[in-house]
Amino acid sequence: MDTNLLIQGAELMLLGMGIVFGFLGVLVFTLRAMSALAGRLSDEESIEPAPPAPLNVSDHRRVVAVITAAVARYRASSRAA
Amino acid sequence: MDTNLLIQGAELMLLGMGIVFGFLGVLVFTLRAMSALAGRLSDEESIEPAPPAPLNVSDHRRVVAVITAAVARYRASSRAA
Amino acid sequence: MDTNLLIQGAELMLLGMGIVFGFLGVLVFTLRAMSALAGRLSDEESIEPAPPAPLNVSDHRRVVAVITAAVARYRASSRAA
Amino acid sequence: MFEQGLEALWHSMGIANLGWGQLLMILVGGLLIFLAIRKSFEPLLLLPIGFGCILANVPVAGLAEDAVGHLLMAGDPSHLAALAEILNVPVTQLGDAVKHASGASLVAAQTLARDLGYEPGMLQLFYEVSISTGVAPLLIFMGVGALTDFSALIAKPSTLLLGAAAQFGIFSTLIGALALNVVPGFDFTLAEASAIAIIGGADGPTAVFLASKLAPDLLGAIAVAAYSYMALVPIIQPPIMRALTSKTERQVVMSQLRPVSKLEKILFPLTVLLLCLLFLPSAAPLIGMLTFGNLLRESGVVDRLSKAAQNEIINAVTIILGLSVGSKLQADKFLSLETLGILALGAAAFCIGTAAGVLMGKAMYRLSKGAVNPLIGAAGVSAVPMAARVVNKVGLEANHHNFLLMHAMGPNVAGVIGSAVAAGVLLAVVGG
Amino acid sequence: MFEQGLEALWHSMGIANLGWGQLLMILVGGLLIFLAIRKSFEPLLLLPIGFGCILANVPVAGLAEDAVGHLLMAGDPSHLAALAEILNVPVTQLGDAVKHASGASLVAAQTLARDLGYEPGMLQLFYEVSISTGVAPLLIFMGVGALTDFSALIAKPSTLLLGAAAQFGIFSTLIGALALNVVPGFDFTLAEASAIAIIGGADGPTAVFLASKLAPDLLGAIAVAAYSYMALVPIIQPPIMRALTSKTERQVVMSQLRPVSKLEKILFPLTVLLLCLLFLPSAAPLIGMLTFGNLLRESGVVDRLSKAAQNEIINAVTIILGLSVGSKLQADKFLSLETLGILALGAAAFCIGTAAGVLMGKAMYRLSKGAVNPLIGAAGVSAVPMAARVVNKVGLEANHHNFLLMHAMGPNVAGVIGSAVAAGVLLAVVGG
Amino acid sequence: MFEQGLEALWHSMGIANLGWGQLLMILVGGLLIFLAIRKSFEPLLLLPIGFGCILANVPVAGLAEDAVGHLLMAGDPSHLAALAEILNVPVTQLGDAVKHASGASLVAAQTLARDLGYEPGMLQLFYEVSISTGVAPLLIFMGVGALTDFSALIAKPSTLLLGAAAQFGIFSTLIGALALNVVPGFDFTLAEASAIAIIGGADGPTAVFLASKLAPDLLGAIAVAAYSYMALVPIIQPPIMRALTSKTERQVVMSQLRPVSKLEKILFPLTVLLLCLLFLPSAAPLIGMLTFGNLLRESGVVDRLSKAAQNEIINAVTIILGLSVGSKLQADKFLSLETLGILALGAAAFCIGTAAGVLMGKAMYRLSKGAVNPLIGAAGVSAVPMAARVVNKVGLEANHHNFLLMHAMGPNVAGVIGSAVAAGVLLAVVGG
Ligand code: NA
Ligand code: NA
Ligand code: NA
Repeated sequence: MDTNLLIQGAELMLLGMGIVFGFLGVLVFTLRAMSALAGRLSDEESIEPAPPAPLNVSDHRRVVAVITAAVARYRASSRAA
Repeated sequence: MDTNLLIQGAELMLLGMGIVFGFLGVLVFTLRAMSALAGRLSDEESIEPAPPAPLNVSDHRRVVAVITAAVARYRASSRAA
Repeated sequence: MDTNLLIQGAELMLLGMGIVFGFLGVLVFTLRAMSALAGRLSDEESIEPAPPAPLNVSDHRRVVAVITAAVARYRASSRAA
Repeated sequence: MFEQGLEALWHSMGIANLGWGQLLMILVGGLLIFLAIRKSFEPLLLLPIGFGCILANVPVAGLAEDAVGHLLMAGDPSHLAALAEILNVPVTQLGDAVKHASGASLVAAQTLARDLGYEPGMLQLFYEVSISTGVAPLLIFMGVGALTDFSALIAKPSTLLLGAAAQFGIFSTLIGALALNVVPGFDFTLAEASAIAIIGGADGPTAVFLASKLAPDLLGAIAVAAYSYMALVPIIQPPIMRALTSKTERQVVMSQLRPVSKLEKILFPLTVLLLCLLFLPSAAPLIGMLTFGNLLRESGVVDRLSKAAQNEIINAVTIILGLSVGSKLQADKFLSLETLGILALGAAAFCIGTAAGVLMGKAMYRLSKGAVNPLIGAAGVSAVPMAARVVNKVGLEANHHNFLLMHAMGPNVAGVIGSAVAAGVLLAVVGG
Repeated sequence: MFEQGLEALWHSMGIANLGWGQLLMILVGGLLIFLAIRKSFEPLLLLPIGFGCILANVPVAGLAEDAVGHLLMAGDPSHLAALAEILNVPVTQLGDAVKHASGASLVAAQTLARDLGYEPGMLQLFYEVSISTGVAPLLIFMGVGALTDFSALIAKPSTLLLGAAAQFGIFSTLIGALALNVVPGFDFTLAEASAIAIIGGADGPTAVFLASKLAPDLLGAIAVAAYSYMALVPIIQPPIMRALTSKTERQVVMSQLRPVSKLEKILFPLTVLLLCLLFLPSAAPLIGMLTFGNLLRESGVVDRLSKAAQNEIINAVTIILGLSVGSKLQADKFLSLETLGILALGAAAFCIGTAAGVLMGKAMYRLSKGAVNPLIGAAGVSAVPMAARVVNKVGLEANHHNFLLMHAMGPNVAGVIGSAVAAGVLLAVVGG
Repeated sequence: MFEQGLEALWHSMGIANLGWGQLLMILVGGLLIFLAIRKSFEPLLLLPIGFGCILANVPVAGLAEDAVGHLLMAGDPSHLAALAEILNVPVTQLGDAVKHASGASLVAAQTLARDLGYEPGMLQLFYEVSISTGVAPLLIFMGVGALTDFSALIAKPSTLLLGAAAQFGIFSTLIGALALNVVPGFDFTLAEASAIAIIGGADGPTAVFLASKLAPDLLGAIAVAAYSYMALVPIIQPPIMRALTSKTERQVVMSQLRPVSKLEKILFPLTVLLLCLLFLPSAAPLIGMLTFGNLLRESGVVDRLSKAAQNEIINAVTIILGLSVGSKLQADKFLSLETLGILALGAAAFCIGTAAGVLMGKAMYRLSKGAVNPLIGAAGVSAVPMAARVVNKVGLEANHHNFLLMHAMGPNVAGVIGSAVAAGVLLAVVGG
């Protein structure tokens, strides 16, 4: 068995885990800085609405409005016919 | 004209039709065996429903239920508004 | 500076604008001829309907008809249940 | 420069270079488009093929020429000399030498032309990528598998025999093509005759795949014949069906097919694949992609992929395949006696295939003591679902309450498998 | 190994290798993305181009380098020696030699590099497949044809003349590029000047197609200029339009366009194709794919294919095309005086094209005795449908009830055909 | 001819040529399909891989053989001699010589075979186009980027450390693979050990990409292991998670994540790309395409392209990628001791990665004084979104009102970035 290869592997492990933690660690701070910057850049920027529920409700309303109008038109026309 | 070529063609015809019938003939029996196996494997397996109509009916019901609920909600909210 | 190149460019400009106008000019007449031909070929050919509105109306009617039928069926079945 | 420019321009104009052949082929392309739009002749294929035909015959542009073709068109003397040296002929005989070059020397010529900066035309590029590699017909076969419901065949496997019988159209046409060599001007090799015969399979992608392997030069005529006759099935088949059957036979009402379980549908493509790998590996690309597409469909767990195979992939590939097939309708290759022979042989193939299917149907009618309507044998030629619809129509003529559509779907999809098997045989014996 | 690893890693880090040029180009890429997202500057193209620009300038990675580039970056002495032998230069001059290699020796160098195991970077691979072959712009042209309704043009063919006039932007810019050679540092060839001039066609895929044939090294700058100025049409055009027309002219209300029959719409692409093949075969790839896409749309029998051309195909191709164009924004190629010249010439091209269109509009206003609003001439530059919308807006400023949108669509789509014709002329004369 | 035909046919039959190895691999392919359909084991990948496996082991057909393989199968003596001359070995040792050929001589052999008219089989063609070029995994990574919402990570960047810790599964497996060399029969190189180790990244496209660069011969086993274990995450992870945490820890309810602004979501991919180009250019293809896809999604201005990346492109590429991976499951390559080793090492990699993630979670639990539930560390292995769902389920067992799904999405998507970074390190150090 090639001990040299094992040593290379161990070094690669140290190096690799170092880079992974280094890279993602730096990314933690960079992302925080990015968020701070984004917050400052856009106080006017709209915060994403958390619960999607109300959207569905309004969608339902729109559907209902469309159907209501269609039904009304249909009735009017069928009376006319 | 090359008679030899014609003979080759005739042989190829015999061979070809032989293989086609042989292959599809074996497939007939294999498919029957497969169906028997499938039947034994899955008495619990659901047989595909033949007429798609009932499915549509239940779909309709679901649509109607959704619309009914939406209409009800819309009316409640419009009253509230 | 290479005057020769400039002269080549000028000639290319004349040639190019000539071809562009020539090609599109011929196309003007060809298209008119094509339209005349098309008109003669297809007096029965349907003229494209200008306003898409009526289509929508009939779509609405179909939607309404479907919904009406579904509602009716739903009521009948719920009474039965 | 101006005069040179004008002269160069005139010489670059199509009208100064348009040959009669090209003009004729442009009309042929227009006819294909007309048939596609007005007569709904397999429009998904014939419209792109027709358009590709017109583009391939645009003079000067060389859209369907390969790199060597563009080298010849450009006519640079030093380049011509280099090409002549590679092909080992005098420059004056280059045109002929290129046409008959093959194997290593053709590859060398192409490499030279590309090294000298010549590129294949747009359509030739499409052709090389989509058809030379065999990829396009195989992806279409995958889509066909994903689009096809084999339930009718699973419910009644005996209809496979009808799909087998109809392949007689293929093999009798093979003999016919070889027999045609008695006519002066015809000289089909066994490989060419095999490629022509596959028209009788009534299956477009199979025809394109086999022709691209066995006789690329005839691919245009073979594909056009295959797709055109598939569109003509409602006209070609009914007289033959009526001539070979009695009214009593045509009136036979068949018992309803049993329902097929989901498990059977999943096991079906795997079973077909298994038989193919055991007995006919040369059909593995075609049968493999067909059953793969069908398994995507029936497995029920990969809807994303099944829909991609049924829509995005097959649509994009159809466009490119159609244009590529059209690129083979160049005047100097298409306008020949051979093409007329191919068209005649293709028509015969369809008629014989239909007749063979109906006769096998009659045999099953007897053997089953009248339980099988012999008309459904006509659907064995493939041409899914057109042939099954024709059966239904002819059946309804004889008995207004007799709906044969579902019963004809069995032999119809069996015909697809049958012609893939026939293609496999031809590849194994002739293509080696 | 650990120290070596660390050192290898440091040398493999971008920050240790980032040149000023690359930093600048990364900012340029960021700017393009910003303009795409915030200002809606042709985002479908400029976002992928901007992102491709950043990726192309990632140090060390060599994403936009070809196989030879990767050989040079790797720096293996024996491989460098082999390359130097092929290019017949000393190793020390390899960098320059590779830049100026062409034709057969470049092909040989690429073959050597690939044989030695070097591969092109990801972006270069995209570029070779999508742009070098010409396939991507052609497929986008097919999609444009499938997306475009030519009714307004069929109803009023005379608007083609407006589309012709606006191409003066192209040819005057050609002169401009050659005249710029008086400035030290500029040395455009006729082919390069032609490629730059096409920016005046205001048509992205045409610009990419022509530049890839005539001046691949300038493709990045040309494509960025073309798409950026197309996005700037609402800012560039109105002042010119107002300066060249009187308020009376701008207030002209045009009579409603006649309805166009389905048959006319089907015959239209075939008519345009016919003229192209008769008179300008060199435009056949562009015009061919445009009219093919349009025939898919109007035939009404191949909806599957029409939708594929309008959606799946054009979307996928746009992504790859955008990244590929971005790959040409490498610092060492893009950051040059030439790029500044190209940007300036492109702006001039747009202005001149707009002015020429409006002036032709004024001529038609006179000839038609006031029936034609000269503003619609500005739409002749292409930039569909942005330019037509700008016409509508400027028209509404002058007369609040004057909707010119439909009338401007005629010259607008005529401009697409016009610039394809201009590209055909340039290819025929310069590209031979 | 008839007898020859029959004999040729028998020799062309699969059943006459089917080896035990091929039979076994066909059963393996069937098993993968069974697991995909019945057990919903990553069906989008494992179904095509399983089918590709069956096709690759069809005897005689050589669907997964390259041009040289087909030359060897055909066995033409003069062609064999030519190949032997190029590889500089006696004809009798050709089989071995081809297996061990590399670099320039392999390229020369391929060129020879193609020049002699041999073509790669269908699956090999798919493999060359989609995986050898690296394009398919990269396009899938683009799709993953377009499909992934990184909000949870943006809201709580510290979860990146959990994604980092879980990569310990990769690097410990690297040591494990090298240590396995003590067992006779194993002889993994550093590159092979690195490719095997990436299984611990629990990310399919990353594994395929890295294996195709570092150890193409092991790609089949590595990809199958990666996707299978990803599917097994619900079985592998829970015992480890329970063993390493106390019930108190598992019951921790985490505070709701803050909402994330649209601008943050747009800047996120650009930030990640920036760090990648500064510090780890070797990860630029993977990270570049991931962040490009995510920018398409979040920019809000290119919905057409975003949807194309999420649907059409990723679906079509998945089909081809799956079949191509399956092509590497040929009996003579797959059925070896090495494969068993890879499967064992892969399982270990998943376990160790999970444990490392949970242990880092425990560290964050302590440091945050109980604000972080250590279970979410298990999601750091990637396997999006399966691992996050497992965390949610195990969390619910401990506390019926504790929904950890959103909190686990942070480390889960961090794991994707983490394994791309690890792949970049391995490429930079080992792949040079
Ligand atoms: Na058939
Ligand atoms: Na234009
Ligand atoms: Na991971």
